[in-house]
Amino acid sequence: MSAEHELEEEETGTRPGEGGQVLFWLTAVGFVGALAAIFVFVPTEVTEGIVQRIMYFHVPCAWVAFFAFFIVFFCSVLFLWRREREWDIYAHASAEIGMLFCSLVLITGPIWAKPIWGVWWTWDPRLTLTLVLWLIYAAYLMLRLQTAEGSARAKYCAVVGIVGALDIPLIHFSVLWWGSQHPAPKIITSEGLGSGIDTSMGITLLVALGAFTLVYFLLMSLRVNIEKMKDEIDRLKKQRLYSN
Amino acid sequence: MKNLGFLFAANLAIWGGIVFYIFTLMKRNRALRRDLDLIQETVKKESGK
Amino acid sequence: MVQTDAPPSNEFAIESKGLRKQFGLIEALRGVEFRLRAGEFLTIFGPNGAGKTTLLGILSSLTRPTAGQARVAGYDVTDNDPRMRREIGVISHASFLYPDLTALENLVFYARLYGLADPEAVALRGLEEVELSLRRHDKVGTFSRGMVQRVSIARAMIHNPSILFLDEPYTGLDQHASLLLERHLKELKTEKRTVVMTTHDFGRGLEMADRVAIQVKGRFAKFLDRADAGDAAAFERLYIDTVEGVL
Amino acid sequence: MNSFFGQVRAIVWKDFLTEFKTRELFSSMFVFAVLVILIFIFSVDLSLVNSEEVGPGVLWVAVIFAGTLGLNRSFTLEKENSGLQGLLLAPIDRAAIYFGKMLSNLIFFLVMEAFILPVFMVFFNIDLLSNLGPLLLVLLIGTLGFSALGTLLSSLSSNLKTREIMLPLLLYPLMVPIAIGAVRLTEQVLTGGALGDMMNWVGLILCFDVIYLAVSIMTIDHILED
Repeated sequence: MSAEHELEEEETGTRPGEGGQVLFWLTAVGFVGALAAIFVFVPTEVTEGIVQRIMYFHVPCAWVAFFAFFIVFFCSVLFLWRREREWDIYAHASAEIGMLFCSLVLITGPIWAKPIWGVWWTWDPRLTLTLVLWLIYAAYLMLRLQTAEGSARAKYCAVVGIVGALDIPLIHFSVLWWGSQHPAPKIITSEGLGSGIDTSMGITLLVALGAFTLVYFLLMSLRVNIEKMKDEIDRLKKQRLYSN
Repeated sequence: MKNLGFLFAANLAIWGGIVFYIFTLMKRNRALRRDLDLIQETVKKESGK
Repeated sequence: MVQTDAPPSNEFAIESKGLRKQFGLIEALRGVEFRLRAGEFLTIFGPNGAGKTTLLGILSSLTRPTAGQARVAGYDVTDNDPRMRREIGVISHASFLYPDLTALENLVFYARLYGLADPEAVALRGLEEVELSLRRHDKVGTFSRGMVQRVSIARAMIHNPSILFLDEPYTGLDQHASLLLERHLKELKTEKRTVVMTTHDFGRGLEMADRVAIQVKGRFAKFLDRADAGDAAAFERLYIDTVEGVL
Repeated sequence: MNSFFGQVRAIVWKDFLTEFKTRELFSSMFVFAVLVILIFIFSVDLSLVNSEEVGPGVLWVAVIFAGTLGLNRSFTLEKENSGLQGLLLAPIDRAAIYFGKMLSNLIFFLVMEAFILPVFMVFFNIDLLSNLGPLLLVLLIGTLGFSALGTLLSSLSSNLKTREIMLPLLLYPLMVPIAIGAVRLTEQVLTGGALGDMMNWVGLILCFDVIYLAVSIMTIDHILED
């Protein structure tokens, strides 16, 4: 009995293993590198001034948010196909982390826009898309919160995860065509970032992107771990409940 | 060096957000760990009898 | 989906192997195993929360089992084969009827869903059998519990199913409705239909049964021939001993 | 295949019969839509803005809000006495149940729109009659997408305790493409423009319709089973 027990514990991996340690240190190193690049290495941008440094956080956050929502879609499809709890856990964890970064994008965006564009918010297609995405996945997480745990919840969420992701390209085009009717941002368009990029800025952005991607995986491992621990507790409780 | 406040605010939001999330994750992790240990102990004790 | 036209032949109308169903923490079924020949009448007794309704839900393909297998009329219940649902009828405490429609309209609707020829005639015949043809143009919402249950019987029988699942059909019925139901069940028996019924009523449950099961905590604790179950009093003692033994 | 359409027809027939007897769905949707239009008129000074520019938005907001009311009602109807379980027990494809509910929702919405248009015309003082053809086409493709996605999500949320809250929360963000597109197209039509100049929007909405019909057929099995 006890041998079998230990085996199962290994499998569920409730204790941070070797892989977790490596990931943690990798992320830490990546982060120090990114911070050094952002605040020491890269020169201050001429037209936008010091505020431009926000971009090195803002863009990676947006990237991680989109990546996380793509993972939600991917895992949702796999869940409906394979019906394995594993995929539901990944989808849930990824949606939560995606929401965190999506929120950060929505917070840092206006902070950058105010000194540069002169307004907190403009109905630029990218901003609108991010806002709508935030609303979709907020609803997704609320659906999780309000449904009792079990296979029904996983199925409903998987359907919403798929439907939401399929909607993204449609929303993208609709807000793009819609936004083109409105006046463009006055001072500098968001296009300015891509065109005026030089090598040191490019390198810094890449390092930051890498570091934030590592953060995503680190958070994922933490979040998935929690969900698996919950499952393990449920399993043990059940085992006690029906131990006759 | 103008607009330093904005840079500071953005950084505060990002680091605050991420650190807060990690903090809540850790807290939940610890609580669950405690629960799990407790249950594992009881199960072991009961099956030992 | 590859389907052959002939229904799979099988001497057992219902076969269940290691059926399990889990709802969150609670395991409603924990390995139900039994086989029932065509034409047999099985009554399942058991305390509340024993998983009787869940079992019927799985056998009628409404609920997907977490593990295990079940074959009804030769079809695997997880295959979701419409031809299997053509073979079964279900009567439960929920009537599956629309309160704003009349009795006749409800039955016509179901006759159409089952793709029967001449739905109106079939529906009328069904209402005659449960002695409600006089009230066929009244809304089901105005009916008493007993009458609703009678329409519900007509609904379950409209496509002439070979297997019937009855989930506590006596709950909330008055004397007259109970008698009518009993008469119907006896008819089903003489027509050699396979019936699975859950009930708390020992007398009625034993009267028609060929086989008797006592379900406790998601398992068949006892599965007997009617002859081995003894009279109502003896069976009640057996039931209480079994339930207390497991709990 | 013939039986599939027979089953879809049976479900639509049943919904219509219920509606003819009670009229609760239609009357509540219609009155609510009129109220939405009225509230907008009170909140926007029509003497200052061009009614052709504000009108289409108000019309679609009224349709979507009232439609949500109808969607909620349509599935609670199936939940009373577990009618939905009765449907699931019948030897029919799950997709037939979806199509039946989707079609009856669509027709209810279209009927409601037909009654709202005159009200809209009078209140906003817009001439609808000269552009009626394209306008109806826009209403049809927009409402089709709305009922395709709405039926899927309301069948999902009908299993929740908080279904009345969750349905709009899930539905509205996903409706953004149709909301924007349909309003743009309606504006174009009402100002006398040709629909052909905005084919990209028509294409986008049609894409939406097709994608959500397809996704619903593929996922409805998972939602309807326990």
